[in-house]
Amino acid sequence: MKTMSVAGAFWEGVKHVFKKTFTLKHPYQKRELPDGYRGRHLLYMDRCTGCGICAWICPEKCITLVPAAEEKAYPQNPEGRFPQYWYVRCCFCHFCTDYCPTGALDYTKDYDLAEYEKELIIWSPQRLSKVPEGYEGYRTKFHGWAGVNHVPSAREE
Amino acid sequence: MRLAPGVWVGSLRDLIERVFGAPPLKQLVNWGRIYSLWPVHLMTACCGAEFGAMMGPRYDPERFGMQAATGSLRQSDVLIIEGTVTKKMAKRVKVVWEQMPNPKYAIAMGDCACSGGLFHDSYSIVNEVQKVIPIDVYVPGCPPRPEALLNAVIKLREKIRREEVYSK
Amino acid sequence: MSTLDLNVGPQHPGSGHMRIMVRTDGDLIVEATPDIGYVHRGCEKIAESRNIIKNIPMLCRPNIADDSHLNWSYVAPIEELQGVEVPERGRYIRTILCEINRIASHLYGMSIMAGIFSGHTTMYMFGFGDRELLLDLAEMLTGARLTFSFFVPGGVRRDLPKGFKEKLLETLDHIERRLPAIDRIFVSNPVFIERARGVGILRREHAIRLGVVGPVVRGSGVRCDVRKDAPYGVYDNVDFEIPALKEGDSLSRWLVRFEEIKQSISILRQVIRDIPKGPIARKSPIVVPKGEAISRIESSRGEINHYIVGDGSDKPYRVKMNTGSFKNLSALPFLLKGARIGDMPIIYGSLDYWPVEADR
Amino acid sequence: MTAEHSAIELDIAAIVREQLGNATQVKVDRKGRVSVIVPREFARDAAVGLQRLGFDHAIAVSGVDYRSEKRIEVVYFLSSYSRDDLTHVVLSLKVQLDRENPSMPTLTAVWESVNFFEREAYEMFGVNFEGHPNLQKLLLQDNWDGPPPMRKDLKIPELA
Repeated sequence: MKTMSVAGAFWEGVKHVFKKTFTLKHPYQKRELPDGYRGRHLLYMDRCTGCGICAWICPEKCITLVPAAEEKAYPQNPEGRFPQYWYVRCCFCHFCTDYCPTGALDYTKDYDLAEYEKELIIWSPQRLSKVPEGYEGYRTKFHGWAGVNHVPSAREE
Repeated sequence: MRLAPGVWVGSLRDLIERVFGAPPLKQLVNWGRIYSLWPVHLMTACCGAEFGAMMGPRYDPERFGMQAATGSLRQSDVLIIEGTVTKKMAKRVKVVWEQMPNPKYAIAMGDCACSGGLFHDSYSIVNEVQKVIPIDVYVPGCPPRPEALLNAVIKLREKIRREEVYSK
Repeated sequence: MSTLDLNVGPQHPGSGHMRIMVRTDGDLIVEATPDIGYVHRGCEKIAESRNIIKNIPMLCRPNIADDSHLNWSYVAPIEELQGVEVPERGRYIRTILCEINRIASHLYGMSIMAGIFSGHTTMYMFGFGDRELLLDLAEMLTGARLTFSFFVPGGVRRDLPKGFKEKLLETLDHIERRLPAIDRIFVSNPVFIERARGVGILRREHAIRLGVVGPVVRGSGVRCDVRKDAPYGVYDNVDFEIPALKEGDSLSRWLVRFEEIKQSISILRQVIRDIPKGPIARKSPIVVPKGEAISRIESSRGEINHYIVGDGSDKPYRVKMNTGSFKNLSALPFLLKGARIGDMPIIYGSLDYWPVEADR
Repeated sequence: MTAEHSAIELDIAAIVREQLGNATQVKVDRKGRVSVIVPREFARDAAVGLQRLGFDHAIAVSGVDYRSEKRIEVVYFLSSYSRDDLTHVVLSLKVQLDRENPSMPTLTAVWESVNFFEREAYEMFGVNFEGHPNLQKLLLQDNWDGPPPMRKDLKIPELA
């Protein structure tokens, strides 16, 4: 009896030799991530008003509002201040995206942010506003819960 | 090292370093290092779950010669700091790092290891792990996806490929 | 009699780290003292300085293999204090995510137990492979693999995406087909049974006295589960059983977890069949009203409680997390006493101990 | 008190009131939640009485620092495995202590499961549990020299 079950266990392993491999050949073969995956952020600079609610709700103070080093003026953002992400702190909870009142932030499927130097992981507004490949506007499909939640009118901090 | 022309008085070690540091053999040695990166399983905090997933079947780093964590520090090459390093643990991380043989590399995995992350204002953690040990690659994410960690390993391999043989 | 003191850890190949100071006589353990706190990050203190929304990601991190249960346990007392009731669809979605998480967490624990503590690499690969499929489901629903931060006071953050139901049923079918294979290769494999049977016996009365929770106490013959005793979510609408075994050894604790996977599959099928239409969240203010509340949630490592005291501001006055692993810790010195050194990994692994959760 | 309270909570409240007399305040908060406030001297007696009633293990022990009221409250959350009709009840046994010098008799002799919880409360709030078998540091780093961290005295520093 015992021998039989040991043999059964072995057979179970041997069977997998003939099955389709589960392993992805990673750098060459990538898994398609679902829409709404919470990767790095995408900033629409023409929608951002610089209100700072994203920096207020961020649990780890990874967002700072910085003046954008850009010639072009944005009429909706008279002070010209945009969020800058320090990705070594970001936990990808995307509360900032859900709380953004003008929809200036969005999800992307980028997750590959590794660098040799820590300073390189600071993402300026310009870098954030670069649209990734194959992007098709995910946020429109996800009506965030913030739509039904209470967003403070005046910032408390 | 040379006193007079044609007379070598350096140690044998110097000679070996010169021979292996030169281009054709250097590439061979670095190639060997790239394909035998054995990690230490030092699960300092929760990112270890994703380290386990990376070692799992879908991503399988053995394709890069990265053997599943063996447990012995004395035969490991790369230390992956998997998450928060607390003050209580920092001392032990240093002990682990010192026990590893040269050449050795370190990857800081996750926000907490890089900068403190969600716990950056806590009373009991070390915010920047590079104050404890030198770090080669930083992987942000909370926790990073296994693919992101794998990409970091590939980045580390590129770094090793460019490196001098006896730099460490 | 001369004894020898051994330090096991804090760096050891097991999942996470803690130090166990073991006093041995030959290879018999005379006394074992766990030294924890290597992952103590001060969650409770930080929680007092951030508002309740900011606390959500942070208070889930202690156990990322079991993120959704901690999340629910944290938001439940806040909802109780605020008097906000979660809409029915929201509760159904929460239950779905929690049960997916429970299966994934048990598979994770099983793989770690097999691959690292008993040198059974095939089960490690099986468990992690099947777990990936469940994480794909969670990723589809919440947008993150492990750290969902998905439950907020008042409901959940997203509705079920298109095609989720079909994919869930497909994955459940797959997992159900895989369970006999896992059974053959690991749970009823004589190689494992020989190592785990009769090792680390925790009798019913000891389990009650030590106050252990979850699969550990159910493996000792106490048929208790918060999902039945004090139902939350939609657990009073679904039909399921609580597996319990009376042997109390390491093997029975794993058999209980294996049975729980089957029960979770059955719960998921019922929940996805009955899910009603409607809103997923209600409005809730960012404030913790004056008062105090404690939640009870059955996570995959046992009952967890969050005790929250509010003072009327947007930050909680006090958050106390009581996690399953911390409660099960009291069983570890008890079980190790009198065991052999060689059985230590099996006993430690059978508790499915998650050090980060215990240290907070 | 509303009709939705099942009888068992009211029963427990009545029995506790009877056993411990006027020194305690007993309240049924809602279904499944009963709270008992006892002074420090009666903590041990209350524990023994509750254990006899069927509350056989503690699910949590928490300290709370009420700084403005100058007291520290130690809350024992109790539940039962052995009595089926009590499994849905969480009874919170609150002991109120002086903030300057908090100290109370340990309850490890009554419930073994509070051992680690009491050690944690000792470390985090500085509550001295008299007669605890192993009252040592549990979670903090070896050379911690600040105040007990969960007290409101310790402020979290603002970082950039």
